[in-house]
Amino acid sequence: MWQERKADLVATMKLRRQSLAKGWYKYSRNPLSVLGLIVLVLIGTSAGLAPYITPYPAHAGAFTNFREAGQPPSWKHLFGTDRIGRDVFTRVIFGYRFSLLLGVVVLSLGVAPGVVLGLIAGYRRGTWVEIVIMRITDVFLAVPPLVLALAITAMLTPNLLNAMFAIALLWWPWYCRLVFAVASSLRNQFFVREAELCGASRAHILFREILPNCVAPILTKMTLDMGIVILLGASLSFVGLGAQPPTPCLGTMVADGAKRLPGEWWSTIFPALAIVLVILAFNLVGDGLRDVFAVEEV
Amino acid sequence: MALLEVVDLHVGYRVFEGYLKVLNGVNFEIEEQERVGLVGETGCGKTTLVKTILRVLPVPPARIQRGQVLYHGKDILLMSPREVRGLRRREMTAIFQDPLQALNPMFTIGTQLRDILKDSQERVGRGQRTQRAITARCISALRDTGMPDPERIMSNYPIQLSGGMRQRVCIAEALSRNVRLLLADEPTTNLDVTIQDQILRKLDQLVDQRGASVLIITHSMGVVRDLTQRLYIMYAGSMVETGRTKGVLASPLHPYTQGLMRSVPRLTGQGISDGIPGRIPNYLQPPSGCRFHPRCAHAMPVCVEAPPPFYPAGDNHRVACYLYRS
Amino acid sequence: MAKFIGQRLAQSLFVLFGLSLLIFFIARVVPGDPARAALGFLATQDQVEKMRAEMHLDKPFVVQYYYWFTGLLRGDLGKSSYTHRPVTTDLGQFIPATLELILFATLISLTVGQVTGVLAGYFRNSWFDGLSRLISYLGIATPSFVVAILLIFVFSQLLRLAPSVGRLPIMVAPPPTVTGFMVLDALIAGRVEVALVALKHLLLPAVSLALIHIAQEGRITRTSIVENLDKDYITMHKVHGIRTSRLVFKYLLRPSIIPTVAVIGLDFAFLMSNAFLVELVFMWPGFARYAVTTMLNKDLNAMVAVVLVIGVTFAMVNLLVDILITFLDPTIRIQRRGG
Amino acid sequence: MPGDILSVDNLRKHFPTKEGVVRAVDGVSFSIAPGETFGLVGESGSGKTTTAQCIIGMYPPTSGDIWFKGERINAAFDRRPKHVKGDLRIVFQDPGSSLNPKRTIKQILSVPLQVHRIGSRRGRLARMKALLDMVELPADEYLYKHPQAIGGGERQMVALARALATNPSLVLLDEPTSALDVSVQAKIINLLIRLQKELDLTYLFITHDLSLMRNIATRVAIMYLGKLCEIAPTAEFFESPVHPYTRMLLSSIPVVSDEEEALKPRKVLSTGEIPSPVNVPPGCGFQSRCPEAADVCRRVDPEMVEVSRSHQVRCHRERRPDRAGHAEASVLHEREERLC
Amino acid sequence: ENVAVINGFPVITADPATASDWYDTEVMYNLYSPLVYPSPDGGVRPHLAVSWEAVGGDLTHWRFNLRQGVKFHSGNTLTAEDVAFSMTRFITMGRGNSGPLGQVTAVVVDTYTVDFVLDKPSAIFPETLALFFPVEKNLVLANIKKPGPYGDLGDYGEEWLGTHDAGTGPYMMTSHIPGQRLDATRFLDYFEGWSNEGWGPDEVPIERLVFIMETDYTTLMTLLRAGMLDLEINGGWTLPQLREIQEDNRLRLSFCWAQNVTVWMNSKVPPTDDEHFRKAILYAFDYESILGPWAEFGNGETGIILPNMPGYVPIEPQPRKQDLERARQELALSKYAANLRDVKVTFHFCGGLDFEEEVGLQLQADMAQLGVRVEVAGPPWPQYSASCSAPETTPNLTIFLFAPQAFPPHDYYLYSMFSASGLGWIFSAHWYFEDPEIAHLLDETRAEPDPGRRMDIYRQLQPLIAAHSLAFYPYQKPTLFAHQAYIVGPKESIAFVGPSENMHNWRINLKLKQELRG
Ligand SMILES: Nc1ncnc2c1ncn2[C@@H]1O[C@H](COP(=O)(O)OP(=O)(O)OP(=O)(O)O)[C@@H](O)[C@H]1O
Ligand SMILES: Nc1ncnc2c1ncn2[C@@H]1O[C@H](COP(=O)(O)OP(=O)(O)OP(=O)(O)O)[C@@H](O)[C@H]1O
Ligand SMILES: [Mg+2]
Ligand SMILES: [Mg+2]
Repeated sequence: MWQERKADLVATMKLRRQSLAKGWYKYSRNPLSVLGLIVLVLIGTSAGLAPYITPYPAHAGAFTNFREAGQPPSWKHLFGTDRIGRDVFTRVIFGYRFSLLLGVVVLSLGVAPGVVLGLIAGYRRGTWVEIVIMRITDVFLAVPPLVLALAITAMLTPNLLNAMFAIALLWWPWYCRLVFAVASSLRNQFFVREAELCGASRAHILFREILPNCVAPILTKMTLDMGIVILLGASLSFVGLGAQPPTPCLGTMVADGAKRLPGEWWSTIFPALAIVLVILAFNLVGDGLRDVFAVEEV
Repeated sequence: MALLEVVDLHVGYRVFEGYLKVLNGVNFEIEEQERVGLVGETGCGKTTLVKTILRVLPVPPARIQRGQVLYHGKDILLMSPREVRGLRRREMTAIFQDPLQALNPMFTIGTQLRDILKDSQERVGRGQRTQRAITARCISALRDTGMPDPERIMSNYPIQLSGGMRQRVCIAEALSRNVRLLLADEPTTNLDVTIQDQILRKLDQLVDQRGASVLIITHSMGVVRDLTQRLYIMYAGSMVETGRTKGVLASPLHPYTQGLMRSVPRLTGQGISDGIPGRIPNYLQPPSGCRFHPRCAHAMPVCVEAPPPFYPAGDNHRVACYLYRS
Repeated sequence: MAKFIGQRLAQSLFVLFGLSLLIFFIARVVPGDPARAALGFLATQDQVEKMRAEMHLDKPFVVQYYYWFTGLLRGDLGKSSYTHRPVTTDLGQFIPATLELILFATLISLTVGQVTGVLAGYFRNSWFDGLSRLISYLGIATPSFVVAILLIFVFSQLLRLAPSVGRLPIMVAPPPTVTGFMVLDALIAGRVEVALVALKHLLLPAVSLALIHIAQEGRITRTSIVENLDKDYITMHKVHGIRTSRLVFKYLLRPSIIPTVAVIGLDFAFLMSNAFLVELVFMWPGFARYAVTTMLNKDLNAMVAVVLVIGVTFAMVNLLVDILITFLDPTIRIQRRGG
Repeated sequence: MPGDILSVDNLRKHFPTKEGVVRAVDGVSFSIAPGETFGLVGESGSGKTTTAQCIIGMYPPTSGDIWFKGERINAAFDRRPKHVKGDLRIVFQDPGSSLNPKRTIKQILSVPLQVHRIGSRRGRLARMKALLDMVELPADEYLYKHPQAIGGGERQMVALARALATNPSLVLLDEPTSALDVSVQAKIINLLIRLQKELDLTYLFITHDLSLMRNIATRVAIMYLGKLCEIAPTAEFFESPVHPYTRMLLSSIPVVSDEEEALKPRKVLSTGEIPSPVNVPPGCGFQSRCPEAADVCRRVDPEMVEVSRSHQVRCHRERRPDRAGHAEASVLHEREERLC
Repeated sequence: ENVAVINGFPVITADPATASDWYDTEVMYNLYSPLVYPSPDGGVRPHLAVSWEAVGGDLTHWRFNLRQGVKFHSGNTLTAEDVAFSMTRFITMGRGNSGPLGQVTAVVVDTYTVDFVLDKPSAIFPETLALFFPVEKNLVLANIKKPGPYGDLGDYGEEWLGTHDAGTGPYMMTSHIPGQRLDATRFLDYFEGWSNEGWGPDEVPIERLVFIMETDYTTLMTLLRAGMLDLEINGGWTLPQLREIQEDNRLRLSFCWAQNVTVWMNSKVPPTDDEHFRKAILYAFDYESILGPWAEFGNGETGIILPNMPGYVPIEPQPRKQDLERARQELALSKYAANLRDVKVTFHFCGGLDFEEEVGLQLQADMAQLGVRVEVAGPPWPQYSASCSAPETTPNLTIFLFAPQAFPPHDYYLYSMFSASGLGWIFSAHWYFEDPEIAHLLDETRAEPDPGRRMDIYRQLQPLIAAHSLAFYPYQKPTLFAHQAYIVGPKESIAFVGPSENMHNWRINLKLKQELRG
């Protein structure tokens, strides 16, 4: 008996390992995606270890040094210093923390409700449940997210938390719609029908039969969305509605430095490129994931 | 000289997992005004073969490793795009399996038909008269296929037609010009028997009128028996047996053909055999030698070594099996 | 078709109604005092109280909404507490500038995106395909405000090639407003040189807006061309000996263009939100800049109007796109005709 | 009949759509005795699947009754008692979409076991292996595979194993082999026949392939445009088809041998296509394609009549006493030949 | 070309009854004339009114004699009717700068005499009228839009006045696109005339004014460099920009008046409710560091009122210097000494303003040395100002730049900021009104008709207020007018928003312009 269960476990693990290996194989076929992943890992770890690897960790917090303000890039300050004398390189690395945190928090708050609502609406398509959920979704989707995010954050006290809150509030409808589309097409698939006919519970059908089929698009969208959320966060802080000083925040740094163009170009160009890099990396990884999942569908 | 002769054709696909060796030394020929059937199960490479002949194989992922496709003795695979286009306009054409996929959903039947005639070399002249002449020819081509009310159909879009109607349109497109060779890739697989019956009868008639040769590709033994004089049986990328249709069906020689024939449900109702054990091989690592040997009850050591050539078995009947070596 | 449009319009109305409720609600629940903001510096508490009564801020949410809604039915969106003008007047002044910008950007992104997409798709895996892929990756990853700043830095500050602010140089008197589009108005007034100058001013902001969309549209078109190239019907067209030019520009392009058209609506939404930032960077005296200002000032009436205008535009664009697709795609047309 | 395992009485299923009401099933009655293989044949769109889906409870019928083992089961699945759900199972046509591509075969097979509380947690694994053995798949290997990783025929076998997991007594087979090659089909058909014997199963077998039907069914019903045309025991059905549509079908079948050719009725040229089930014209549904449609056929829809015991047919011609039986078949053929 | 392009920030309203903003005031002084005109000594001198007196002894009844022959831009003559109408309109609409006036009833005595009756006595009433700009009665009445909130008077002409003017000022509005641009031309019949006395031979009046509204200083710099901008009067330049302007011989930088950077300390919420804690902040702040780079442009010296205003008294610490030792001592005395770790000081600045942010960051760094956490935030203006409407919502520290923008400026700096009738927002974000002596003295300033003695009271007040450490004053931010060298002015510089930007006070040297710009 025990032997049998062990064999079962081993086989299951082996299957899982195999599909992971296969996924990675497909992913690794695209060198750009691999590059994106490497960049992302680099950004992630350096953001995580920022206090230990940056040259002037103090510059991320309460610090001023007007004597060294506005210095051009040099070996001492790779990306130069800003108007208060802080090391731009250090602040860019710390700035990634904010961006990544924003992305992770927004998506983890936004995705779950969106997915659940989308599943329910998709499965119960044609009933009042679907109508209520999808009309509410429509309302949220009726204006571009940045506009609503601006409107909301403009009214709240600007800080990291409120920016996250505002964006998260806007994010679920996208997942709701995505999952709705998948779920309502899967609803008539025979394997769902079969589970119903067999007497399986709603929860089983929603979360065991339909949800696994939504995972691929959700994951892909999530990686691509990380880029979009980071962009949105950067945009909000560019307008001055993001994290508050002295928190290093890429959008704020760009906005701040832009006032000093073309003279102190380094204080805006480097943070701007940093934003581009992280979004690019997420896009590349997202495309890689899409490849992985797309081939599987065939 | 045969109208079309395929010699030792090897074609594969490069995919994520590796290289799929699909066509494995295909040899076959079609004579002038001959009707040839090609029967094989799903995935044995029938469509690949047709696309190779027509030079429309997507390259990459596909790759033509070696072999020749001789049309009147000239290798199609070596022709310039211009020559190929000329060939397609005048000499050979095709009908594909899925009539919905084969018609462009964005344009009316009339537009598509007319453009084929406009671009074919059979020009009548220029100007308004030509337009009207072309339209008239389109309508008559549709009517030839047994299409009711062809004038109306001309302004319809593919989705407005039923499966049978679409297939008639495909036939009209293929036979609107006077071609010498028609490659029909499973023209009736998705249709009901009654409709299939109508369409095959019509196709038969039209090909007869034009004196063209036909290659009919199908899963169905019954269809080839009705329509063709000669038959090829294909398995996993190569031809395993050929001969006069009735002869092959009545007394199949290759173990695969025999298994297949036993699996076909008969109207006589004597029950069905157990089919053929196993399934079609994986093209990534196909079995060496005769690709059928892992499923074959008569497999011998020699089968593993090299693919068998065709051995004659009397009365035009040839089999690629070492059982018939002597 | 008429029925379809009617349905869609009704649906949009419903959504817009929900949207106005949502904005109103959000604006009410968050703290802040629009009356105070409206009055300015030296106002006394009494004056503020009076203003609050005038703005119905002392009433419950539902009553406020009722006032606003009945006003809307009369075509009255209320008064902006920031500019002290009727919101409709403000909108009338600012929208054309933004529209000009967005339309020009759309024009650029559609043409450039389409052409590169078609070429990259048809010559897939060529160097051109690789190059356009690389550029499109960069384009998608670069926020438009970053593009804007980079463009200003390079073209207007380093190279001094293009102006970086506004719609016209200060010393040039704007032509009389007819369409609200500077270029058109200048042409109508017969001042060609002004039109050219206005166009020059339009260029950088429009390009910064368009870049990301060029990338996106190019990519979608490419994908869809590649997808269609593999379709049986394209193979069939080849088999039937259709000329290459006809094959590409008629039989391939038409089905491939539909996905691009389908995303125009969504694209437009992003274009609008990007316009918010680009207008700030280029000091474009447009709607988006007005919107940001009113939002920051908690100018309730203006804010609701701004969001609604965007909602309406978005809905209209989507409707237009749907009609366009119906026009382009007979499959959908036939289905809708049945309905 | 009291002994029947399933009986369907005047079943109708109409779908309201944009274009109009689709009369997918329009008054179908039949019953199946235990141990039978009841074959339902018809061209595509004739309503076979809809009939099966009403029986299985995917949607409630518009009207009519369905009796299963003496129990009236008109409601849709969500209102049916659980034992019925276990006792009445279905295998769908498309092996691609009937198995969830994201779940392993083990997970797929465990659903009915869990839902119907069959076996202990431990025992289930053994039970699943037994099921796979039953459908002749090597259990240890297949249990841990995803459906995409196996062939079409094997998928259909897994679907069958899943259907059998709850020990049903009636299994609806909706074209279980039409997407498969003949060599694979042969295997599955044999498997079905074997399992029927072993497990005392009753089948409702849906197909459009008459030759296949000849080899598996005990009784055959022909469906056309939502209505049954003819029901007869298999042998009688093939030996003496009565309905003009049946004969048209039979004569259109491509066959592979001369013996079969001899069994086919004389050629009835097939014309026209099955009309759309929306706004069905009055009279007999087949009237538009029937080579000898009379005036009455265009006005009145015929009723089902018995030609002989257990052989029923729905054709006006059978009403006229002077033209019963095969006598008039030749007349038809003559006329047919004159037409050609 | 005889044009001056002037940058003012968005003019929100051009109606004198609703204008309140700094930028509005700048424009007002060009289009309209106030009843009395600010003078450099902090008082007012005759302008539209030639003389005035309090009637009766209680300072509630004031009589003004108007200048005769003053022409409106329409060509009509200004009369008491117009002034009375304007005052009634100002008070009825109750917006803009009308707050400090209270309830005023205007009575026409004769064609050139008008009486104002106040609801409470005020000795400084005449001075407050430096922000009262009469409009032409008939013109406004002719352009009323009905319906409006004022019954028969509709909208009181507000909408029309947004894009037209009805004034007597040196320039006449020719067009106004709110938020974008305001054009004006010289009014030849301006009652003060356009004599060239005191100006150089080539310096002629400016014919046309273009007010543009641009907040981005990168852009402004580009425009200035290119000669497309003649005068910038808000002075939001960055240091490198200021240096560039200084070095360019075609440009000039003139100092006009200062704004004092004030950091209010909220005396009602912990930990700044403790006076010692406030003092600690005062000493902890590193004034030199923040001033360092600005020293060449500004002035470290600043206090409750501006140093260049008459009656200025320096306040502690002097010289303004960081003294961490002293700060530590004060901190030890405060009731939060035991648990400094739990203390959190909030510092708000108006979002987007660099100087203010830098002060916050500097303070943050300084206080960190004492183990006190400072949270810096820069909400946008509306939230920023709204949070100061109640003591509980007011942050510990609020930084604000006070430029003298109400008149008289002493009253603005002292009375409106430190009297209990405080307005409930940014002016008194310290929330301290307990000291009876201060309250008494403040009331006295408004009851003292003699300007000299009033000034004495002002001097007396400053150390008293400073003793409570309600604010610290990091530095004085100079308002630097950047302009083309060929734009000359202002002839008369007054520490008050408006008169310095009155372009009647400026001239253009066309010859020089020709030379410098070609
Ligand atoms: N574009 C392609 N890329 C990769 N593999 C392909 C491609 N086209 C076909 N194949 C593979 O080649 C093999 C033969 O395919 P082909 O379509 O020629 O078979 P077929 O005999 O026509 O089958 P069917 O009866 O299903 O039409 C299959 O195993 C298929 O997986
Ligand atoms: N849910 C539905 N809504 C509308 N029409 C439907 C629906 N389901 C089936 N139909 C229609 O009912 C008719 C009968 O369909 P059904 O699937 O039962 O036919 P079938 O005999 O199983 O055909 P096939 O051989 O193609 O499987 C068809 O015309 C179909 O279009
Ligand atoms: Mg094929
Ligand atoms: Mg079916």
